[in-house]
Amino acid sequence: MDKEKLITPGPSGYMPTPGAFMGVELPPPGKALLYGEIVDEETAMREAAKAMLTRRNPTIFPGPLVLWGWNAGAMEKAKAVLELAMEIPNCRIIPMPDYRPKYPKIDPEAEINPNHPNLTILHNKIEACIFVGVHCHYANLSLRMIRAGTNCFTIALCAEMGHEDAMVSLRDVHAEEIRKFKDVLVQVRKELGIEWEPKLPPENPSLPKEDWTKISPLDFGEYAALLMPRKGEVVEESE
Amino acid sequence: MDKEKLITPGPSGYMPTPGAFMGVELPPPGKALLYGEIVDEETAMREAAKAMLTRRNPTIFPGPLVLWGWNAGAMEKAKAVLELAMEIPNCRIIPMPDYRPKYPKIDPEAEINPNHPNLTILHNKIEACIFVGVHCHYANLSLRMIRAGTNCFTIALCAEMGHEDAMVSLRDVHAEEIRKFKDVLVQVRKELGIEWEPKLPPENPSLPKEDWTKISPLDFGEYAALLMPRKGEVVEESE
Amino acid sequence: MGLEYVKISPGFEKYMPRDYVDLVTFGQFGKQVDVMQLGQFKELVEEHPMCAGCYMAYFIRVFYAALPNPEDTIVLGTAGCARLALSQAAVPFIYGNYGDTNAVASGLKRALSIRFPDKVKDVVVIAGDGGLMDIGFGMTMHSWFRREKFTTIMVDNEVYGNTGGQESGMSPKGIQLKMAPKGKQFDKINAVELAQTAGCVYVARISPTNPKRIAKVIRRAILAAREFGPTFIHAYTSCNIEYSIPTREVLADARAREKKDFKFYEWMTDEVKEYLEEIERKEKEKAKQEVQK
Amino acid sequence: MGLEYVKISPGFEKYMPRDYVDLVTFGQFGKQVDVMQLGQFKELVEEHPMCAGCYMAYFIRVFYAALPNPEDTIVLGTAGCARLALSQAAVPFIYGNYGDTNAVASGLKRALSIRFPDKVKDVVVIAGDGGLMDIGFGMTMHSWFRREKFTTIMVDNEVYGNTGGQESGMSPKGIQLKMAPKGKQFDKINAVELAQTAGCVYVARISPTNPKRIAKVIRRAILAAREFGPTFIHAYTSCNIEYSIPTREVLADARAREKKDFKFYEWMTDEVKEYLEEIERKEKEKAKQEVQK
Repeated sequence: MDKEKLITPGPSGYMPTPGAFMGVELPPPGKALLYGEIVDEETAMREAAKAMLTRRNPTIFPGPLVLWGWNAGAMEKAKAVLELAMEIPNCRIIPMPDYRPKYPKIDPEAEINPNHPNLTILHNKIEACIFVGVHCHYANLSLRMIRAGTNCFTIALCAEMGHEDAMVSLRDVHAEEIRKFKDVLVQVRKELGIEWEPKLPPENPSLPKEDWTKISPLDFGEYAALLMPRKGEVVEESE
Repeated sequence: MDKEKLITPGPSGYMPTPGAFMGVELPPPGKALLYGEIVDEETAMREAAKAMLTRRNPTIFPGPLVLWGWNAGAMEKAKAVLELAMEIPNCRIIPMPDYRPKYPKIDPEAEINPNHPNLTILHNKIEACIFVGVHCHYANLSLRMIRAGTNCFTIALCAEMGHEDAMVSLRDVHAEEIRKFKDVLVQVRKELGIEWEPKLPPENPSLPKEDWTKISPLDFGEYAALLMPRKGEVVEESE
Repeated sequence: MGLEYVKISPGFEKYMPRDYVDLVTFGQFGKQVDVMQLGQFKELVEEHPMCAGCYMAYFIRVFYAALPNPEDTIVLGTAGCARLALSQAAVPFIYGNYGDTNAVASGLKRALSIRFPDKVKDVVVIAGDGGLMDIGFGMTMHSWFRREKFTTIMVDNEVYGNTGGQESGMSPKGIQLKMAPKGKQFDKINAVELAQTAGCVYVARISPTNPKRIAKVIRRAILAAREFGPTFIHAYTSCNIEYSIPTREVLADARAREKKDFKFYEWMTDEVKEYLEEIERKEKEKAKQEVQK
Repeated sequence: MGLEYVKISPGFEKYMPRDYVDLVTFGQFGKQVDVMQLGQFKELVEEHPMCAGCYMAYFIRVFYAALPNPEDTIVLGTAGCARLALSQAAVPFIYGNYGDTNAVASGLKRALSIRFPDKVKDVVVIAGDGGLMDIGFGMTMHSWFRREKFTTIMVDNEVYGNTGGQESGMSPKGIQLKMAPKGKQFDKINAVELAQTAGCVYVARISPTNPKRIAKVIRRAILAAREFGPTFIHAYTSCNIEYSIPTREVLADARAREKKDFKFYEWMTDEVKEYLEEIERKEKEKAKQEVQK
């Protein structure tokens, strides 16, 4: 590559110029973005694979569009994401199940939130990650924040037109394209001489779950009093 | 005067730069504006007097603040305006009694309206005029319009701080200052060798008035029917 | 404002336009005129650019004749037909931004009370259905909640007449208009009921077919607002253009609506009733005495 | 939205945070929960940054438990305390500009009806007294005039709590607040009466002391809005900060107000009454049958 790399892992400062303002254009169909430059898909995939294979704590961040089985395509895509995860040595999956704010605070080992992705990335020392199934407006927000405050290499597997602020951005990515990327990754892994038996990442550390069926109203502290009729109290009907 | 004359009689075009934008500053107490430059009161008065004595159809436009006898000061000022008018050969008085719009159209011989002063000025070929007793915001509006569309020499006898868009602008002008200006004018008139016996300007051409006491409801055309109870109609009380 | 503002400076009588001399000599300032004498005195508004046959223009003409103290009155209007005549009148007029009239009137009335503690200054809003009940709805109602002491008159032509005929909240249900081709989907807003709920002390609904009654309602609304709180008049003033009413049938239409959904309605609090009755009783006595003299 | 959105993609169950797995497994989606079972199921909103002892937070908690179809519901809020909890819930939330909630909800409800003609999607606005009855007053009332089919819930804390304690139109007359040191000059707005005048088909006023009743009212308001038109709930949710109510006395305060000016009130049109009675009769029968099984 002769051209300067425009979009590289950060930290690039509190409010970095957005990729789009730096002249990065979204790729046409069949092409991809690598460091802000339009390149062949294959080239971009190989670099993305290399990052996930060689950088510390590679992690996949699946968003609502793959986590929730809202249609057959989503479920198939989810399956492909797991197949990909199996091929990345010591890969983790940290989900972004929705976009609501998290107060009083997020559990950075259990999930990632688009409004403060760095909490999860810095806590887990993640230096390479994949965004997949995140709605574009939240992916845009998060990817720029990650470039601003972390040294994480970001890869956007986008079902739409891609993202200027990711180091690698593929477009029109559905189950089939994820599997194609997986094949490229396996190929690169072999070239790099990395040995790996495919296996699924570890489960979410917030599990196993407590048994909610055994919880009593009394566990609800000061509000419990509001829930149960008191001695002599008659709970009236509305009519 | 060495300086260029900034504010001169027009027509200076549809939307002339306001005097204030051209760098004209309002005069400090005791000073006046002449062609946009701060000068002694006497100098400005002499130029104003010369304009009213030598240009065509000199006219005084008294505004609501002198036309209506709302306090003793206003009435005294009104008296001084008439004294001044008497000394200007062939002077006319065309009033601006208020600022409301005039539809369907104004009578340009009977009055002047701040929203379209040029109708009156051009109709009467007025080439020198005095604004007195006009509220500043409407004087500002009118004076700039007059400079834009006519060749009228404008003199603002302002009770406040003056007006950038008049050729001559005196400040803090009340009855006493009007009389002082009258004295200067009489002096200049003598220097110019103009002979004139003081007399009041002609009365408003819209007078004498019709006798309203003799008008009947039938004069009100189609609406008359609404005013009078019809045969057999009972006009109900509201209760 | 005040009678001294309609007194010509001595010496200037012969320099004033006839219109103004007539206003001072034969106008309503400082007098109490009877609306039935319209045509026998110089009116506060005469020429205006409203459409021929406009019933709103007629209503406004009667409104000015009905003012108890024109020399101490400020009228507020906003975008819409009414202000074309209101701004032409010989009574100070303020143009509120669309929807803002009752907020501006609130501030104005309060300021006048402070500036002239010993004088009565009347503030009257006249605006259309759009300005008062659609876009200005919040400001209108909140001025009533706050019990601001001025009068609001809605000249209801049931349409956005100035902008090509969009439906307003006051258009009748089902009506088709030039820019409401599918017909209005919901009911006409019950402005009078809302005014009562919101705290108006005097409320009237009127189809202006009887000038004496119009004048009486306007006078009562203004007098009650001085002492007790917000007052409201809902007046039907048809748009003969947008509703395609032939000019000669404008009055017939107003009469028909009066029989239907614009039946005369007047409501006031007990204290307002007592106050107005006392004033009107005294006026009648005074009139009787003058006749006897 | 819809139950398919709360089904975890196969294989991902073990990668989801526990909170979400619990929501799916022990939550309300696709079920009908009884508010008296609160604590025995995973709630839609749990942690939030509202003040300790905030009665509004309690009301919101019961609100979510009462939703008839959380998986097909969109909640709208605006600036103010309530949205701090609303935006944290596992139900889609839209933030309307201050005053705009009911305009946004109108468009949203209409769009959902077009996009999903065969499904019921519930739209519920929850906003404060300022957002709904002061600044948003016009939009609130006009959504009712237009008979838009969604529910508006006013969580009335009688103050602008988030901005330091200014009076609102809903503050009681005479009350002194941090930024209303002279005391409020006019009466509390009668929101319930306005809602009825404006065309709401179901209207309730409630001081939330009885969770079963709160849930019933919310459910009725949402069910009625689906079929007939706008519905409104006026809920007293004190601001213990601005009104200086000790945390332990928050419930006592709600009970005291319930006895005074927040007496339970419920009104509905005849057709709504018939409709709800039919639904509730069927539910009771079904419950009885299930017990018998």
